[in-house]
Amino acid sequence: MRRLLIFLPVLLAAAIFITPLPAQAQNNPPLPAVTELEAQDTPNDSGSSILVTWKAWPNETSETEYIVLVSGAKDGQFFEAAVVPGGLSFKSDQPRYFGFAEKNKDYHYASVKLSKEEVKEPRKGIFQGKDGTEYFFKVRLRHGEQSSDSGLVSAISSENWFDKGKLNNFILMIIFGFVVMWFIQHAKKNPNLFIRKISGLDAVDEAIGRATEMGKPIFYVTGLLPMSELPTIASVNILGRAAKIVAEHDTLLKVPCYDPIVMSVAQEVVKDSYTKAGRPDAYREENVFYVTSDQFSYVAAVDGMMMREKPATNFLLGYFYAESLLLAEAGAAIGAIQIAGTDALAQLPFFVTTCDYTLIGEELYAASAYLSREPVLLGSLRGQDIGKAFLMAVLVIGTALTLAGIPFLKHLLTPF
Amino acid sequence: MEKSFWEKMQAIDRRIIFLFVAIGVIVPLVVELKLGVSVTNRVKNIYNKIESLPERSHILIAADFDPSAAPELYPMLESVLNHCFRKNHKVIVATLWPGGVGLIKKSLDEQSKEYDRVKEEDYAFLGFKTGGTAVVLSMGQDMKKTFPEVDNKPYIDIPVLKGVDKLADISYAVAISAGSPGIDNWVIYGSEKYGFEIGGGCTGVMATQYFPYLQAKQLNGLMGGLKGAAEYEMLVGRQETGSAVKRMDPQAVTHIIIIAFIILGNIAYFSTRKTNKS
Amino acid sequence: MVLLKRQIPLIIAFIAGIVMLVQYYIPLQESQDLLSEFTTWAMIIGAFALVIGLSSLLHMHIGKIRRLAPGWGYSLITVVALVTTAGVGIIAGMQRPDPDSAIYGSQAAQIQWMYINLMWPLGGTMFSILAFFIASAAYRAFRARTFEATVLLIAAMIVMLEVVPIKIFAAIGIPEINNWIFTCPNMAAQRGIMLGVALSVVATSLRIIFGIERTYLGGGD
Amino acid sequence: MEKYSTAIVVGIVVAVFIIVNVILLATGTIDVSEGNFWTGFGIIVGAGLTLAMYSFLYKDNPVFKFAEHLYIGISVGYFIVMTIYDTLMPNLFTPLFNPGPDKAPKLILIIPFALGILMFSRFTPKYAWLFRWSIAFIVGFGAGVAIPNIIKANILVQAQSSMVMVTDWWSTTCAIIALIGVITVLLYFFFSLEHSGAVGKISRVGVLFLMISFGASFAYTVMARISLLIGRINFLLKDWLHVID
Repeated sequence: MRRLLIFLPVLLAAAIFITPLPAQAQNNPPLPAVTELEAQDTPNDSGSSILVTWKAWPNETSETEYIVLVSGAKDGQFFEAAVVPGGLSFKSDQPRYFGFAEKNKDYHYASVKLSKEEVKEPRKGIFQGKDGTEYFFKVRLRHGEQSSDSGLVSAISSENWFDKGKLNNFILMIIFGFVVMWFIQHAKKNPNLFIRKISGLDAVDEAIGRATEMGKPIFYVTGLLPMSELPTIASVNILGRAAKIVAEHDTLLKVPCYDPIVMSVAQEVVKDSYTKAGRPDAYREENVFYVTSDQFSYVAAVDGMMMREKPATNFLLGYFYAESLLLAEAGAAIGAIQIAGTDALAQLPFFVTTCDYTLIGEELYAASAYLSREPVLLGSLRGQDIGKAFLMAVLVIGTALTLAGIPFLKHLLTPF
Repeated sequence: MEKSFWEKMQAIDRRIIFLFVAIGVIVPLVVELKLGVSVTNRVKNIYNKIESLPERSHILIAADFDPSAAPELYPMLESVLNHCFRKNHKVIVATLWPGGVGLIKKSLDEQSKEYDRVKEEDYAFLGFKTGGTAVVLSMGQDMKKTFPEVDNKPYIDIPVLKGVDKLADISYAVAISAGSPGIDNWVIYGSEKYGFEIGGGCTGVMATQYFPYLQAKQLNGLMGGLKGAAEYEMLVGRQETGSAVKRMDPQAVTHIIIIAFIILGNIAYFSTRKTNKS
Repeated sequence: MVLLKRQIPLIIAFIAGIVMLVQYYIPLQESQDLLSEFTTWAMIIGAFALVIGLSSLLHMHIGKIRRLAPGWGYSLITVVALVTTAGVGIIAGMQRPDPDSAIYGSQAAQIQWMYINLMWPLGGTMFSILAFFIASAAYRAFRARTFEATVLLIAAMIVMLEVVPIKIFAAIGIPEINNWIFTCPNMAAQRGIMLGVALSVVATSLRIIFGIERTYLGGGD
Repeated sequence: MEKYSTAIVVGIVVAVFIIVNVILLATGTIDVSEGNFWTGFGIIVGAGLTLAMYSFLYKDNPVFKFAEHLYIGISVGYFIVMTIYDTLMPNLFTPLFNPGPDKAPKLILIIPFALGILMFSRFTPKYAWLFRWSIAFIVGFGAGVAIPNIIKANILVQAQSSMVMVTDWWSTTCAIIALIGVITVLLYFFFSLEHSGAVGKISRVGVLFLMISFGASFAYTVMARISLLIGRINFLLKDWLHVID
């Protein structure tokens, strides 16, 4: 018991020493004001906000608070605009605004929102600023009971006409656009560009011929995306080439459609191909028809048609979802030759395993060039190859540099 | 005799395989086997994130699926909701798919009851909005403009939505989706554009498509298919109440059947090829 | 006439394309609004196109019913189901309290009953038929015929083993191998495909915008 | 003869289905009492349609054909309702013709309205070309949106995330293998180079990467598909037949 009594003061002393009591905090030197305070218009935005940045207080904890105060006049009433707790909201969190500089880890930022229009009935005690007006900011550092205010800075928010965060995207677009366009022009002068063999497309003639011999129809599915999507456009382009061969062979071509607009376009394209093949009389509008715009009723209907009409050849080209295998396996069951193609990553495995030929990703887009050998399309393809070579080089150099600890290219390519 | 068996095996009637698959599903459903699943880090990351957030954090759950994908995705929605309610987070649910509305309401009712969470105080369902990407973009700008009314009540009058003016105000989001619009829209036009952390849940077929997102940290975690759902159920301890873990039994059996068929097919292929050669 | 039939569509495509392209890089509020405005426009045009689709569908089925062609009974089912669903939905939609309320026609009770008890079982079942098809496709495709086919087979087998809850597979690290397959070679392949597709899409889009690609307009003058 | 036997089989199957349901109703397993009628009736209809769809696995038959045609009709009908009330009303008719008491009609919507109406020109052979204007808008719009978005998602994101900052040897090896994969796959897609010699060999490595990816994705999907089947079988065994709980 006596021993305990002796220990008691020691324990008390230890407790005081360990827990930072407010009494002790008062003995601390006064808090410094935040330094390197800056205010700027938020870049790359539609206006209505200002970024305030300052250097983090080195001793900050999660108890620390930075209160951003704003006013319309230097000596006017200041309102609370934002509160940043210690340990959060660093400049390094927003490379979109501040870049990738190493020292950004030591600076805080806060975004102060403003409104576009003049606020008609401002609510009392709340700051409601307007775009394009100069505002004054200071930051109050608060820790425990203590607080200290910084000096004043000011900024005006404005709209930006170009998003510099998307500059990398813009430059890539310009480069690729230029290369593709240049090669298209080039190909007009030198029409005989080489293109490698794509076995799936070499088989188109054979597949259509087979249907003719067997006296059975050909099914062509353009995928499930609407006309505004690129895989559908690629598919419709191939449909045009295939329909021409079909017309020459005098075989029945059926195009069950998922989207009414795609159906309208497919009708025009097929009709045009029949005309070009000199067989406008053989074109029947009802063979390019609308089924439904619901995924599984569409597939039930097309599978049912396949079982009944037993097409000799199926073309499944475009963008597909889960129905890819439902269509391809039904086609395999009736022994049709199947030529598939998609850039839907998730569906490629099913086409590759169940179809006779599969156009993988880019090959779908190359198909119309390959089938038509039009110089313009071949030139575009050559431009894409140059683009790929460029990307390969960027990837190799970028990965090597990044692995060596220089993430320069990685930062350059980061999209915002 | 044996040779002809392998030859028959080579060109087996598809309907025999169909029959075996059916048996492989039905039998384990009737007779419980309790085989269980193993948990991967992909799923654990989502769990840890929700677990580590302070109480009353705002969590957005984007449930973009309809009944056809419900067997896989509904248990995910249930388990994530259950976890959020247990941690007393504020839950906001949105959907870009018209077919999902009924399912979301059902799971919100059921899971909130378990922890006595109150509609509008602890959770809100923003309802279906057509437009996909456009909806996500608009939510990033101003959510009360996107959803002026929630359940015929003005957005600003709903307590649980206080402090959530736009997507950036969310502490964490989980996008459970069965296709497009879905995770892609939430990641590219949501979290990427407006800056918030997001985890995903998707059907098994889509999961591999999102691994690049995982590596690029565009998604912090991913539940893939029924197994992902079962893993989350194990993590939140809902093996008995949830449906995903139970449904993994027929999965295991059917997988064994398919693997067996593939092996048989290869044996048949090699044995007939040898005889053809000789 | 060529102007109206050929040039104007090309000009429309050019303007719509360039505007959307440039819009992406402009952060102004007006530019953001334009994206949503054009998206709505595309939706509206699509909605009108449904009439064209409907006419194609009804033309086929009503034609069959008129001619009493083989299977006309099935066509009758389609037409009756279509008219009933649309009719019930449209009437239910008109009964909603005010035009701006959130209760859409498609969410009326009668339509929801049809959705849950007809569409759901039909769609869900069609979707689930994939379970059978994937098994038969796997059986036919996964044969070690060539070196490439063997690689395909092995990768598939390893991934499938993860689901089999036999301890030995976990012990030899099947889940870890799977993680690696998906995050390394699988992702590399997907990235390769994605990069190539991106270039194709950019090139095709540019050809459309500049009027070089015009198959989609059909033929004639 | 075959047609005749099909009819018999179909007749028997339908009869069995009816008998099962009568038993279920008689024993009260499925509740169709006042208030529950639509739920109970819905389960029977759902079960019937589920079985009708599965009958396709055996072969094409009248029951499947019935379900298929019913499905098309309902889905198109549903789509019509969706289009009117979820697209046209809120986005076109309400803001243009009925914007509310204190709002001006959104006249700019006349443009898409007109482009929509132009679609109908397809009904008249003489003016069918007018629909090209609408198509041109949709295709041009899609092309314009696609370019920057795909550059971002498929090029920038993919390229910058394949440049990983790692220090341990395992991650470094992975990054290098992945890089080899991307490069060889890209080379496989080169169209201006014949796949022979060194190019052929390297692009064959790319093909191996593709094969691993396809095999793995395929196998991963098996699970998802079986989940769907489990869901349907569950419905039949639990909600309809009540043989499991």
